[in-house]
Amino acid sequence: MSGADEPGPTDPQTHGASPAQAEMPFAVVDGQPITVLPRDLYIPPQALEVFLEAFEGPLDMLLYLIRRQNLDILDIPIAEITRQYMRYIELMQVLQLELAGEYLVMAATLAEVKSRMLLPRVRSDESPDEADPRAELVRRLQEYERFKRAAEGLDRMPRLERDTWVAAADLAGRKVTRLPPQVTLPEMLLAFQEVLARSDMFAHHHVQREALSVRQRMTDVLAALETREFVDFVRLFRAEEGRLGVTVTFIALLELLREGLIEIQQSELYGPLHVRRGDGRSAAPTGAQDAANEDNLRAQNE
Amino acid sequence: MNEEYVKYVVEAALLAAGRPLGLDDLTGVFDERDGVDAAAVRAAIDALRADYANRAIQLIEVASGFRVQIRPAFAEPVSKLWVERPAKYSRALLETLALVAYRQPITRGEIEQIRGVAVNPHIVKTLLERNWIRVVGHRDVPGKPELLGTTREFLDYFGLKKLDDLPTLAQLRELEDLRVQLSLPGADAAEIAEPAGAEAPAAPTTPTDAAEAG
Amino acid sequence: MNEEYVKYVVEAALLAAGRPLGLDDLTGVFDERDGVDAAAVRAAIDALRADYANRAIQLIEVASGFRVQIRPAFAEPVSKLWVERPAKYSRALLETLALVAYRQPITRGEIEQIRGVAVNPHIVKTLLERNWIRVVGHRDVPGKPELLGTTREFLDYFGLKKLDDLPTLAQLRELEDLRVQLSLPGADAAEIAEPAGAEAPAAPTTPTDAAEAG
Repeated sequence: MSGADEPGPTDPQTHGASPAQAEMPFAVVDGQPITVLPRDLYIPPQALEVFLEAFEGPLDMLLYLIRRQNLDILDIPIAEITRQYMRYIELMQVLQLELAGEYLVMAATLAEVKSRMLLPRVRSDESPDEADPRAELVRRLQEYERFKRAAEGLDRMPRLERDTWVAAADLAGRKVTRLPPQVTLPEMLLAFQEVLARSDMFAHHHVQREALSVRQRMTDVLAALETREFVDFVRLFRAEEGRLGVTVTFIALLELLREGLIEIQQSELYGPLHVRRGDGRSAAPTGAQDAANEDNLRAQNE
Repeated sequence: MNEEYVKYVVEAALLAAGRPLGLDDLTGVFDERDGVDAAAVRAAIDALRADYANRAIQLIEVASGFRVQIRPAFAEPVSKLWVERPAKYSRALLETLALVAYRQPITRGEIEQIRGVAVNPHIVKTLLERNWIRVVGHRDVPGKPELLGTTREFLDYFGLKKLDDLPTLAQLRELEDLRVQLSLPGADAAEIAEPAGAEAPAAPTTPTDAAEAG
Repeated sequence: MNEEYVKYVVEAALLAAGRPLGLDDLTGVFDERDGVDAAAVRAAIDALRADYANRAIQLIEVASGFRVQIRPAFAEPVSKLWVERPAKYSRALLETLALVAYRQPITRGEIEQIRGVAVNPHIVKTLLERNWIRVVGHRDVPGKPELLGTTREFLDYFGLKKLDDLPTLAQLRELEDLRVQLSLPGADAAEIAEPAGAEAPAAPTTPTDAAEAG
């Protein structure tokens, strides 16, 4: 450090910012900062191409010209910026770079703003912005800069495969769980309706109400008689079900008896009844064929 | 180099790599100046192994190097992430189920008689596995055919309190009315019919389906 | 259910899935009888977060759910596992993406309006193929231009839970505000102009530098 007022050579911040309005050096040749492009090209054309292609359009280029000189975007010295902009355009043309039409449109816009700046300004208090010919250009530059910065922000965000990776562990012999299909009640009922329509049992069916509670009870009684042990007849009834429940159980027992699925024994007259699963000696149908016939018959009877 | 740092970087590398890593790969991850050698990496691996001792993951060595994997004992719950979308049940299955419900206790032979075609054993097996029907006894005829009935799960699944809540045959006769009454949801049918075979990653709605089923 | 068990199964599921998992996915992993609900899973997630506090991995929530990932601070060593450098995106692509993200739904024409140059069709195609943006509709003007918006994958990729988590967009300053500000000493350090000193030299140079600066 040589002194307080002499900025250190390693301090780029003070180095670049000291003469506020001076152009940033465009290049440094033999230690001499070059701020104005000489007429003769001193930079290899290829390097310049890369340089110029780095712009994302005329707004980006204008923004560069403004920022390079630490100018405030809201108070652009339009004449000077226009001059510099045109110099780049000429350069791009000399290099025969593919010059997008937008660059020329911007050149025309700048020329127009410049000429309007030369006219005496009428400032109205109501709409001061409209009075400044640069207003629209400034608005566009600001808007573009917002998204230019947003893009930079986006690029800085930690993203997969660059800053982070999904942590994963192997699952050897992974198997797929198969979910059982879903069924709705209407679907099943429609299926049943179709069976009924196909078989003739529907046509012969005369009874209004299918005693489904009896069928359920038949299943329940059979389940209760799982072993071939005798069960007390009365134990198959549940008093809390009331008269209807008792009747349903009784009918179910009669039906099971008729089908030979259970047998009822009474060891003495007026003695307690015992129920157990049938053992085949009852008057049961003697084959699937018969059983099916029986079913049809029953359907007719019900 | 801090041992903890080495351990955690080795762990991160193993989890990020998506392939088994050798000792070379793992030492190569560190800056040369850090002086982390194969011995240090090995120590880190041993430390990680100990860390994972009670966890659902484990660090193992396979032919091409080290990798972190799910402990086989935990494969079962984790596997549930891969769910196959259900196919729709066949008409034959639904008919069989309906016959068991309305005609129980009933034998296969009796079902065949009514339907006019043989009952596919798979169908009965599926219904038994689903716990919708059960064998409630045997008919006392030659061959002792099984008698089938519905279960409590069957009633629960279809939201019935008792079998009587099923429409009566008389009601079933007015099929057209039935369609309207039950407002047969076309949307439901479409959902069921959705392509099977898609795995869970593509089917994040699976838990919802399960919830609907309950 | 044992809290440790829930935690370790959740960890295993997150590591096995290879995709972010929602609370539904994670509760679905457990047996219904275990009675592990969303609250229990959330507690497990919090516990894992705490476990990972000093590690090189972290548990974060992104748009499609929870995932375990490498802590970006450890990207440097872990990235050495791959010989290929990660893809760098051009400024044009990032600017287009930023416009879609912050201004969605937006048409190509509107993007061109703000950027001042034609939108390269390749860029839009790349963004669509990466599944970061998608066509969300059409603007009701002549030509019915496509309206573009970002996707869930975009959020996942950038580790975001929702669009609101994007850094806030700089405010536009009014021309008139500035005239007032400029009359005050030190007023030129307003938000947009703030990094101006760093900005000027960094902006042009070479494309590589520009990308790195971003």
